[in-house]
Amino acid sequence: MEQVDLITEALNLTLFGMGFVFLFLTLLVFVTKLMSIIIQKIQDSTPVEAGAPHRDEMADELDEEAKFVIEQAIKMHRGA
Amino acid sequence: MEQVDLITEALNLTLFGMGFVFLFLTLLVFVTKLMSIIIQKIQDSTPVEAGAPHRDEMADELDEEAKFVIEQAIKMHRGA
Amino acid sequence: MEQVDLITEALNLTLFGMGFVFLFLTLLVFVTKLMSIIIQKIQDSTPVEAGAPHRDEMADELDEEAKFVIEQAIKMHRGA
Amino acid sequence: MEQLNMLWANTGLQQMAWGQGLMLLVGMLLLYLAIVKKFEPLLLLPIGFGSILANIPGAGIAEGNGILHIFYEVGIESGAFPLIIFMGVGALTDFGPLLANPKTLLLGAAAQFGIFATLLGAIGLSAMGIFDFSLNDAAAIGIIGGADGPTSIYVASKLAPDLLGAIAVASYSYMALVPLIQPPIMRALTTKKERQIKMVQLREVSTAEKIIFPVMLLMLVALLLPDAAPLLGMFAFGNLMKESGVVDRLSDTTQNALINIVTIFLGLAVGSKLMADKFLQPETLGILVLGMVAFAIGTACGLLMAKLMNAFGKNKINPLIGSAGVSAVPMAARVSNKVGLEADPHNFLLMHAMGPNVAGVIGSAIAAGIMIQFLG
Amino acid sequence: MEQLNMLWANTGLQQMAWGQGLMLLVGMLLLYLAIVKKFEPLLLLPIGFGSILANIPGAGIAEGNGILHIFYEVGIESGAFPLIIFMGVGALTDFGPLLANPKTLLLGAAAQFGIFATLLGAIGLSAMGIFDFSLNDAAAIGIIGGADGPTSIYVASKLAPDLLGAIAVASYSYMALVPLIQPPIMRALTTKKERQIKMVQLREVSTAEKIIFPVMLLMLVALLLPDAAPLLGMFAFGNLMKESGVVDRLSDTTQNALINIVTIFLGLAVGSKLMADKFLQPETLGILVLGMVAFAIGTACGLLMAKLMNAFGKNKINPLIGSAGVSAVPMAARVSNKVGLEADPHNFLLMHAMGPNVAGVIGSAIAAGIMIQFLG
Amino acid sequence: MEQLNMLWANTGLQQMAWGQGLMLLVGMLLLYLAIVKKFEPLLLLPIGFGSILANIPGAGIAEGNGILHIFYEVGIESGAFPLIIFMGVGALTDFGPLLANPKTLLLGAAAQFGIFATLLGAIGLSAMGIFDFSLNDAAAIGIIGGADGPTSIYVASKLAPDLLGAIAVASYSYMALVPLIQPPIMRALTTKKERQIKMVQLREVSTAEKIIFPVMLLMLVALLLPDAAPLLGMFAFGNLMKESGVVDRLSDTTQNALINIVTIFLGLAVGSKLMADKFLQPETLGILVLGMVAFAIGTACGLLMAKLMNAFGKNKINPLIGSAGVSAVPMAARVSNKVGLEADPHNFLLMHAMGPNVAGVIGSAIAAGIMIQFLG
Ligand code: NA
Ligand code: NA
Ligand code: NA
Repeated sequence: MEQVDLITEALNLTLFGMGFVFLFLTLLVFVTKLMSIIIQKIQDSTPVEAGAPHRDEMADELDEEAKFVIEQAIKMHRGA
Repeated sequence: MEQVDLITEALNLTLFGMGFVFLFLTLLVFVTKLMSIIIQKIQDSTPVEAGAPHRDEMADELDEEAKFVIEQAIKMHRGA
Repeated sequence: MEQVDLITEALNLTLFGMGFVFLFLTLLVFVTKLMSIIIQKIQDSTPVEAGAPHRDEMADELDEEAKFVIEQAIKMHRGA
Repeated sequence: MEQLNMLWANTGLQQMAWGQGLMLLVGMLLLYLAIVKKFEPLLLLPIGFGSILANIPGAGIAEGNGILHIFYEVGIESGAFPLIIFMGVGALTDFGPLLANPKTLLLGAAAQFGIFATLLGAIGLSAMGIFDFSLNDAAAIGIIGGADGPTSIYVASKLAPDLLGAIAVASYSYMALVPLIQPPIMRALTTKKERQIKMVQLREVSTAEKIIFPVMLLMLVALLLPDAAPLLGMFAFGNLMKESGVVDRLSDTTQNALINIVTIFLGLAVGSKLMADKFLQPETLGILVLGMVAFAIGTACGLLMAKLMNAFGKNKINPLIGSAGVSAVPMAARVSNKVGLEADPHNFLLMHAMGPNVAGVIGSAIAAGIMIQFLG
Repeated sequence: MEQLNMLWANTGLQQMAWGQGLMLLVGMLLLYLAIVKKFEPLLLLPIGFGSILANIPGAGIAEGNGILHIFYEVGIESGAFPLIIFMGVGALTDFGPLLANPKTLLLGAAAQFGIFATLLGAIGLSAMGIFDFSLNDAAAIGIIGGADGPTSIYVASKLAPDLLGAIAVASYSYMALVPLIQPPIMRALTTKKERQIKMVQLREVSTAEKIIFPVMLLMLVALLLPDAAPLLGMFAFGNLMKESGVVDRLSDTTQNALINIVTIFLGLAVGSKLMADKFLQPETLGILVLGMVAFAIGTACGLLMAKLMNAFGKNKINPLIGSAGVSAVPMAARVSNKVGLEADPHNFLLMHAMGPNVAGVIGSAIAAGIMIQFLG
Repeated sequence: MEQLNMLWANTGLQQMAWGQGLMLLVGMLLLYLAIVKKFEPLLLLPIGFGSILANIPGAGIAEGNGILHIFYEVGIESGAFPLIIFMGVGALTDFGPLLANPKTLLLGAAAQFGIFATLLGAIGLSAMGIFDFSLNDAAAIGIIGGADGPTSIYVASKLAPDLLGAIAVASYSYMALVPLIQPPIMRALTTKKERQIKMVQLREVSTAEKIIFPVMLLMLVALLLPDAAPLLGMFAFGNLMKESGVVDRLSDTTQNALINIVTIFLGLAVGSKLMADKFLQPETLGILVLGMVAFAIGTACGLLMAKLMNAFGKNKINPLIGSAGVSAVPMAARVSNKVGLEADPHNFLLMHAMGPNVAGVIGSAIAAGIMIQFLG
């Protein structure tokens, strides 16, 4: 009796388990495809990178100048 | 009385300790020599590497081809 | 009543806190300056590095010779 | 004289049970497989060495305050080591081929049938009275068929800690044996014509897609199967660190120092579960046999699913990439490529097989989550 | 049927509270800020991901035996992670510019007024009945103004663990926003002429001074404020490893593998404190507002202190380097340099600003020590 | 006013006991030895810094929930840190010279007499009422003569945790002093003719031998002295990872990131045992004196054993390599080479001395195992 229960439970688990695995991965297929389509649409409509130019620009400027200055400064301070 | 016991115990420990250290390392000398002799015998009798050619060969083939393909594939997929 | 206590305590903490921060860092300014002056004095009076020549010398000799020997030895033992 | 007796009484020789002696030989066999046969040496060498340490009579290294037992408690009982390894695997995974051809996810789904078939087999053997596996045991054994070491160890630590040693050893051994186990099955279930199918060149995948995918995967897991979230969460996190490109120093460390350190201690800790009294049970033999069956069934189902998909879709899939759905990354994908080249020396399947290969990792983690939800 | 119901009942969808859904969005916002806006990604990416994991309904990753909760207990409750990070920061810090011009330490002192003003503000809001912050809460919130992530986390873990998530997020977000928050304040409080002040070239600093400084700093802390000794001790230790030149292999590992590994787990563990029921409180909003205020006041006080010092000293200080006293190393120093270049394109302030910048780290740790001593 | 008083009452200055002040100076002395004199800086710098942190009055860093006490409990009380370091040492060890001339193992055995002579000395001093060492204390002190830091720390943590600080400091200090302690003894006990003995060129050793040796060593330990298995097991594991050649990424990490990380925390944790009330005892002086004696006797016995072996064997051994049997790898071997070159500038003994040098590591671990078996 008990063993029949065990087997039933195992079969149940298998059924639901494989079902869920397929459900999940099928869903993932669709969501992935959807995501790829959306991304490609967005990227086609913005041929050059848009994004957040305001802050990035500032950061970049900072980066370039600072890098130069840091290098100079390090040069001066070495030996120390 | 107690201190005599302590000294006796310390002497015992020293005796057995040094004895065991020598026993162990002497044994290790012999086992090591034996091992070296056996290894050298085996290596002399098999001038070219034997081992497990069956699987290794397969793995090697896999390796060479796969490496080429991986490189090609990576090249194609970069930029992505 | 209780809230007045809370505010009093917060004011106290602020007063003592900022006071201590300034005290500590002012002290650090003086100690740092003192340290720098002492170090510079010492370094001016010992143009060439003194230190612990006795042991260093030995270690250096060891280093040079040993390095050579190690390289030689490794060369001999490789392949093994 | 008394002390000499005590010294002798405490030697390993005097205290050794026959089982410990046998396990020392098993440990050396694992070292042999790792070093000479190069079977997944990164795991099997530490596991083999750990199992030797665990079975030294009288040393108690894998019990109580023994160092291997501490490693086990800290790293495996807590779940930390397999999850950290999975994070590292995520940081080493490229979802590009999968994103270029998402339907290969279904091959990774089909191959998980090996897991459930093995669960059924284990319960069947119990019902026949041959072994005595509980449902929890059977589920942990089944995950061997997922061909992902960390997933196996994680599930076993939750559902069947006593079997963890045997399950881990089976898992890594069969992953190493993929080049021997899979090809005969692949040749038997496909025609030469099928093996020669050329697949459409994979498209380029943008960085944005690669960054969004792990987050999307995590969200889907969060919504549908929270019990798979620790495994797939850490996996997605590792992958996001890599693909985002903004935390390269973290990603590099994850792929190198961190995963290496954890691998060493994971291996030693797993080895500590190969103590004679736990490992030398008839169940171990059952686990080894069932694990092999799991691999074979998973391989077959992946292949058959590909053939089924070809009956409906228009872009034909070479069924040989279906066997890569068991994961065992990247070995199974290389086997697909190798068997494909036998049929057509100009047909490189490797990148196509990488899709189902990483899909298999996701699929097994989902299956693991279901097991933990129903039984944990 | 029963099992289907159970599966559905256990999905995240079914179990989700509105708060958890919101927090998943907050987590994704943090990932967006980290990846796209590059806001301190080394911390905000792990924190964001951790907060997503923590809010997966039904998964319990940030509670009980969940892995993130384990990371939190092991690494943050013990104080180990922030202290190890601080050791790494020490190993990455160069005290050279500070040693060449020690009086810039006073700028680092003045900028700490942001901390205490915020404490007063938080208590004031409580007194008005708008929020309900205890003195401990207020102190932990104030430390955000110190602009040192590990110091904030360390103090919050001691004084207000419930607010740790919000405090850490505010701390790292505002550190990333330094280039936006500071320049308007800097321009408002200085004249163009002041911004054009050229400072005396910094002298060379000898190795001996650099080696002795961390030991001296530790001794001063030991004698005057033992409660700051864990933080400043580990900081000084990291710095001594670097400057001594005799343990380069330890110093290299500290600056790379070790700090990276700890950063990953610190971030995930902090993320675990962003669970909906703790984070979605009116207090969080208060913390975010007060944190911003703390930054602004600290910036202003640093500038004003520099102007005050110019009223007395003979070697004029460009007041723009005063704002670097809030720390946020090295971002704040780079902002000083940038605003300085606007006024005079040949006046490089970067190295001069590094002095108050690292002084701010010391100042905040001292303030933290005082808070812990009075309230801990 | 009240608060000012409290602040003052809590300063280190106010709370300092004379002992803590003295220990701060001892800590700085250790830093001086590490940085300026380059005495084993990899350990003495963290130990020295740890001892300063541990003795900051009122900070409690080495007690209760203090971070150094946590490091101690997690890493040293558990045995993990010294064992991991030993694994790293194994991964850095080349048994080639030993395998080419196995009888030099006996030199490594003889040099262990320093350990037991010191044990007798410590007990003798106790019997005379000068100190009050138990047998456990005496055994832990004796291991200093083994000249292996991790072995000393491991044994002390098992047998005499209260003396651990002093033992570790003595151990590493004397290892650094090997070039000063050994040469006079070496010259006194050998004739110039003996020092000029040229040894037979070492043969090449095959990879197979190098791979089998650590496994064989472990098996012998397993069978004969299980209590030495943790130490020698981890040592052999590290060596096997290196020599097997199949897990290079694990071996590299073990030799670099892992050993470095653990060294830092081991050092700090050992430093925490240098708290004034434990360290400033007459026993510490006894330990320092006895440790020196242990080194001297070990050196002498190694030399004398070589002379004894020359009385019987036909391939003469240069007795100078006997002193390398105390281990202190590779310093002692370099000293042998150096003193040998004084007698004959063309006689390079370095590789010959590496045999007894690594034999000394094994010998000390065996001696440690015996101590733990009889007293642990
Ligand atoms: Na799988
Ligand atoms: Na600061
Ligand atoms: Na030794």
